[in-house]
Amino acid sequence: MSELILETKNLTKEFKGFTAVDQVNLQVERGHIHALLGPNGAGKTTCFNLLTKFLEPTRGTIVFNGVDITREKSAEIARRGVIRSFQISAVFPHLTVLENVRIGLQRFTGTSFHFWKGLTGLKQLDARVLALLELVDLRDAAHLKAGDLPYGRKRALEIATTMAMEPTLMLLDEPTQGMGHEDVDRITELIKRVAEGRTVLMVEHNMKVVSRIADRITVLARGAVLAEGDYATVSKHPAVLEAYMGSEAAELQGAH
Amino acid sequence: MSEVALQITDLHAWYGESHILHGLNLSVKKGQVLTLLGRNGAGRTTTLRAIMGLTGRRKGSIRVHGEETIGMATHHIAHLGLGYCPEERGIFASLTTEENLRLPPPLKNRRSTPMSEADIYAMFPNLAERKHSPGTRLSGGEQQMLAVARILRTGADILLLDEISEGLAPVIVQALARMITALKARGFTIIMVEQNFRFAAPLADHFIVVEHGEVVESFPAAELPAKQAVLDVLLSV
Amino acid sequence: MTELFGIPLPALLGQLLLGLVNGSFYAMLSLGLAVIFGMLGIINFAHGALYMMGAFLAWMGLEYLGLNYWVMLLLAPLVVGVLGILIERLLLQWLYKLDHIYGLLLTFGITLVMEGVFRSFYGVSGQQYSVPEALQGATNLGFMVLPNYRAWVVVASITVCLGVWALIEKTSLGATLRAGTENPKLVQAFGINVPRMITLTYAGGVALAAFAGVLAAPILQVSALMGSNLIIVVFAVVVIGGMGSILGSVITGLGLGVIEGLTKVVYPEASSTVVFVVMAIVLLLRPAGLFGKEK
Amino acid sequence: MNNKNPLLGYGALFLAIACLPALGVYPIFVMKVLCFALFACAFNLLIGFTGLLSFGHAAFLGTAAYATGHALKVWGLPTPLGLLFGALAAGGVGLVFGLLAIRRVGIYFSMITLALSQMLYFVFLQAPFTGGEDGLQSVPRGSFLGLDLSSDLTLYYVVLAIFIGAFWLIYRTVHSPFGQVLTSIRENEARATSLGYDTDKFKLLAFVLSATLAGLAGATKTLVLGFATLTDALWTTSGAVILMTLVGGMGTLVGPMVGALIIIALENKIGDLGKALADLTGVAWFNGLGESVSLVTGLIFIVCVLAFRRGVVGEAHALWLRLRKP
Amino acid sequence: QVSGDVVKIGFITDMSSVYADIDGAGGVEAIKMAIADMKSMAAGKKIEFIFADHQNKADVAASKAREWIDTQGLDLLIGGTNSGANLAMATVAAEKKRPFISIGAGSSALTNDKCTPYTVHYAYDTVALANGTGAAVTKGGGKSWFFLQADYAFGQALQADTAKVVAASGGKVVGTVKHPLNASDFSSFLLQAQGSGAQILGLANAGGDTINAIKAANEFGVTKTMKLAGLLMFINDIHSLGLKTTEGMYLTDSWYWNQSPEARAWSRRFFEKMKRMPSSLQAADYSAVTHYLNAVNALKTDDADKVLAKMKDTPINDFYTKGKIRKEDGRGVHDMFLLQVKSQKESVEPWDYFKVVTRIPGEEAFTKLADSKCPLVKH
Ligand SMILES: Nc1ncnc2c1ncn2[C@@H]1O[C@H](COP(=O)(O)OP(=O)(O)OP(=O)(O)O)[C@@H](O)[C@H]1O
Ligand SMILES: Nc1ncnc2c1ncn2[C@@H]1O[C@H](COP(=O)(O)OP(=O)(O)OP(=O)(O)O)[C@@H](O)[C@H]1O
Ligand SMILES: [Mg+2]
Ligand SMILES: [Mg+2]
Repeated sequence: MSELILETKNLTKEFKGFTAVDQVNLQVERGHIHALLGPNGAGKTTCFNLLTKFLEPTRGTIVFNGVDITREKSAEIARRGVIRSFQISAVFPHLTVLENVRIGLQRFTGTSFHFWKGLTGLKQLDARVLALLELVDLRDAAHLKAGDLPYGRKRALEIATTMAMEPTLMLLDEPTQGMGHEDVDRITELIKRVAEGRTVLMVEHNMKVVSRIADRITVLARGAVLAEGDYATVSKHPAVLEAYMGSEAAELQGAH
Repeated sequence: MSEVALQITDLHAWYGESHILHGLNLSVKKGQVLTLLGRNGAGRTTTLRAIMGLTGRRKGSIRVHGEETIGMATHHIAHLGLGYCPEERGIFASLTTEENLRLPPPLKNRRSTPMSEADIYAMFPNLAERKHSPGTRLSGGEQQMLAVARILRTGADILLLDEISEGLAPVIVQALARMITALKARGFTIIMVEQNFRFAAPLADHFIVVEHGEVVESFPAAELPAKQAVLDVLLSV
Repeated sequence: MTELFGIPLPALLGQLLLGLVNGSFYAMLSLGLAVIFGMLGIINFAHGALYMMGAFLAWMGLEYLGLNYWVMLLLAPLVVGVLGILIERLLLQWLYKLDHIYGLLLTFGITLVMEGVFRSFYGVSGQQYSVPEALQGATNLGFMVLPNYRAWVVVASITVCLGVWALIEKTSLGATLRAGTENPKLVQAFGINVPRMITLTYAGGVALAAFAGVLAAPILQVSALMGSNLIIVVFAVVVIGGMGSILGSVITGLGLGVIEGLTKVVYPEASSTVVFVVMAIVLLLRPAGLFGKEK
Repeated sequence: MNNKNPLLGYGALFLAIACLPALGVYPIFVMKVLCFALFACAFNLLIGFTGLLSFGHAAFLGTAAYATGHALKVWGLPTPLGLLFGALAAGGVGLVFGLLAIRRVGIYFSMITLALSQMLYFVFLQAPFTGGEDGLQSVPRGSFLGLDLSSDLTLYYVVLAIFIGAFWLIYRTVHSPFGQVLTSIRENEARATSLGYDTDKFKLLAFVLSATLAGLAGATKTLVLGFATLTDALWTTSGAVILMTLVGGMGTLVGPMVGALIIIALENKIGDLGKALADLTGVAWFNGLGESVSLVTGLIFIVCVLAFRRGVVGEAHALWLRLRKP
Repeated sequence: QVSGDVVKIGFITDMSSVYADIDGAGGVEAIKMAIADMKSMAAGKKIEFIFADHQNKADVAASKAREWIDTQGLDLLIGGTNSGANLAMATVAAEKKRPFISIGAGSSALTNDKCTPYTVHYAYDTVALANGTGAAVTKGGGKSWFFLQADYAFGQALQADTAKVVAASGGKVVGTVKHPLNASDFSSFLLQAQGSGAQILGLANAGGDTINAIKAANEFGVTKTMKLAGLLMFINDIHSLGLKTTEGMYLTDSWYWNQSPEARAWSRRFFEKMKRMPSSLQAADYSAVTHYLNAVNALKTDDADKVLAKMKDTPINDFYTKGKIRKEDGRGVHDMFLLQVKSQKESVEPWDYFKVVTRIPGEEAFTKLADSKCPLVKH
């Protein structure tokens, strides 16, 4: 089973009697781009929050790379190489674009607790940061305040920061949400490119993106797994059509 | 029947710094059912929220029964006869089902006969059973019913319904459809945001497709078959 | 005789009863704080100063207008409530969008101003207010002699606390308030004037403080600083109880009064610190407080 | 980034402060302002760079004041060691407070620090070594690396040197890798966590640093004034340091210094100001202004919160930027 | 001969907080009267008077004192209330070699283990209060005592001093309960006192604590079974509590406005200005400043050492007291009075509050030189 990089067993989250995630057994294969779909409120973001321990699971276990990480803290999980992005854009608004990405890279220098040191040590990272920014076409904006970027560009920055961490497993929550058409295409390509050699688990409502890059899809509805498989299988699954895609099979055909 | 209940012209709306609606226009006649279609994130929910004055900044014009509401406080807007059922349902966890139901006060400018609690419980027997349990202990479908039921007893005559069929079992969806037909017969004006096309199609008098905060298509129900191809492109999920 | 902690049981019972008297004040004040925090998200530092003002109004009513205790018990909360309306409308309402910290700072400023004003008019050595005629004297309970007035304080405050609790938990007003705390925007979309409700809630919360102040006037010296010493303990009570919980604040208030009372017997030196020690322990075990909800 | 070399500016500022006694300014007053400025800077390190509002910073000032006083007077420790001991003692208390409080944010954090400091206050009130209400009196100044401190002027330059050293450390902290992480935590804690930073540990270190520096301020103050009293640990002192920071400008480096100057000057001179106002306006009430420090302070608090949240320095900076723009 | 060609007197006291009534603005007025009675001239030079509020903060007091001496050429520093503030000022004055007269401080340390050549402790101290109330009450039949003690240095000193005297006078201490400073609620402590069965309840606390304790004692009927003895109380406390609550209480003071015709005459003048009768501290303010200015006039100089020596050589003899300043340690030694609060019936005019029970000779009241730990005293 070493092909599985991430596996959840009966993962459950209850909020005061309301079950947001219900006995989810998720299996993410190494090297896959795995998409998590489902109607609004299906529990996708909650799932992400559980995987990264931003929420404490009510029940169930999370196994990453064969290690049980259910009891670990968020930061520890991140240091294992599980890096997430957020549904509502999460940048450091008063830092520059460059600093935003550098914060991530800085962790690897091991100087993060050094309050007596200057910033010269960090400047060495700038070249790598700029290269990363180039990828998301933010190089020219490197010295702007992140908070001043348009919404779509903030999302791009967030992805750049996530990528900078060289994650083993990348969790992307609606990476293309709020982006224009061109951006969506670019980000889709980008995800596909960076996914080489690592694993991506993403939540995405944009079927175009999903159909283009997802190797495997899990559909959640009301907290529980509704269907699983590749795009072709899932998109024909009657329950999925009912609960998520809408009842018109014709619409799905149109998406291809 | 040709009186305009709600008229929106050149509406812009923002959430903080993000500009969501870019000059949206629409108008609904009294007693009509209007359905807003569009992809996720197109701005349909935002349109409803903007009508209620719940977005950040708003610009343009929104007339409810002829009265301009841009610049009006939310609670005053409501009293013009609006009933809002939000996408996230907005059931209050600290209130019982009954308290949730009784929360909205009767409106000052009542334009429709409010439904009595008995009528409502007759329409949604599930709710009657669960009167005293906390609102969020209800199943998703029951919560949805409660959210709709809640605005029927205030005397509102324009209902803003955001994805009320979302996450519901087909039977309930069918019940909702019957309810909307019934409400229409009572003279309610309804603006629906719908993802579930099969649910919306037979109910609506008029369709509007929203994309990037603008209206890109607007047509009466009669033209629906003709527009099917366009819709497929616009709504390709 | 039966003994506990080396103290005869009747004496201990007496001390418990006295603890309850103090607890009554904690309960009333922390209740007001909890209601205000629940609705406005503001830690009302000025609560102590408004409590002081309640006591002063009682005294001033008698001194200048000849109004007796019972009249002032009604009037003082009203006057302070109106002041609360002014404070909320003129000052606090600009802060809701900002960090909670600014509410704390602003009400801290209000506290300094109010204390400064009373201090500059009346000094600090305090004014004398006597126990109302009807409640003078004491009742022998067998294990202790309980002044009638103290008994009245316990009865009055528990009645008021339960009344407020019932009002909030059991009526539609309460339902509306609770809903307003959960999702103010949606409640406003139902046509309820949430801003006005907030104002009135603040007024109600501070009126409660004033009521406590009037109750305290005959027991304590009425002075400009009487609130500032108390408020910090009440803050600790609120933290221990878990912020925002109405019943929690009442129960914790009464309970801590009793614990403090016991400490006064067993180890009096620690009686002023015991509340903070309890707080530290509670925070270690339950960071959200006894009745607070984990986020 | 706009200022080509901020260090040059600070250098000029400190040079100016060094010249003050020569210009006839009363050195003890300046030293007191410097101590409170350091206290405010330490406090600001926490609020300005982590967003945590401590309402209990007086505990650290007081702890260090007593620790240093006791070390110098009773143990007869050399002065530099005494100061160090005070700062470390405050840091130790900071660690304990931090462990208890850091898990909560916002208003909860403020109230918990307030309550903890109040607890410590009662301990100081009763502990034998503090001298209770009388305070710890006649703490000897001793000598600092061979310099005899009994002269006010010598002490002045030692205090200034301590201040500059501490200020440099704060400046360094803000512009360090650690400072970068702190900033990111303040801006978006969830994101910082998701990048693998144990945010609680960073906040705790910032808290301990702030406590230690506040302690250094308290220790120095004891040295300058020769005593430590309960006022140092009282919650109103915590309030005063917040006010200083607020008035001067939260999150700016110079703001707290300016704020400390304004507030201390106000406390000292408000009586004179009142008398002047009374003479000027003929309103006798102003004569009593000296006794109404708290009233005036309260008004400043309200005005600052409502209208000048950026403080003197912050507003001035904003104005300067606006003037430069067109 | 006179430094800066002006005799400058500074007064630092609590003007805005808990002790503002017993000295404060009234003290300022008393000193102004003393200066006015000298026609504002001493040794042929003008007398200037400045005052400040220390807000009960020792650091404020000391900084102010230091600043005045450094920048204003202060010649005499008068310390009002608050022992901590006074101890701090004494240190500064000694360092700067200026005369310092402490009026309102209770701490006997000022002229005992913390004495300096420049400190004069003028009006009273806790030892004198303890000797007064403790000895006189015990001898008068109050044999068993229970103490209510503020739990900090001052309360401890007051309790310990009194307990010693009680024991020495043949009484016994059956219990002590410590309460925190500013404990607003005393009921619990009083219940314990009541349970002790003692005859006398000694209040080893001050200010608001004493007042709240007395109120609660009345409420709980403690006054029916025990007699209260305020170990540190002033006429202003009685005034604010009223005779009904305080009737029959014992307390010791250095002076009472109605004790002699001279005292009455001066007090009437004071009353004109302040609309209230002076406390012993305010009278002592007047007396001390006058005593100092007389010395300056006699010597025609304001040289600190010479004036201090002269003040210690000259007996004090005015409406306030007849006594002296002890050469060795600067302790003002004069008679003290054990007073008892009159009942409402006995009181014939406003502010007529006390009966003088006993006069305690100064030599008995204050610390004897033989017992002094002052390093300046040669044993
Ligand atoms: N902290 C919380 N407390 C209570 N309920 C919560 C909490 N977080 C999420 N929920 C509820 O859990 C359900 C799942 O939410 P989640 O955010 O995971 O949905 P999602 O699948 O990501 O939806 P979307 O596509 O809209 O982002 C929702 O009904 C939501 O209201
Ligand atoms: N509170 C908010 N703050 C910032 N942006 C928001 C907020 N709410 C919605 N948005 C953004 O506004 C855009 C339009 O959202 P809206 O909710 O109106 O979409 P919708 O058409 O209703 O789609 P859905 O199917 O998701 O309900 C989206 O890009 C969304 O991310
Ligand atoms: Mg989501
Ligand atoms: Mg929507």
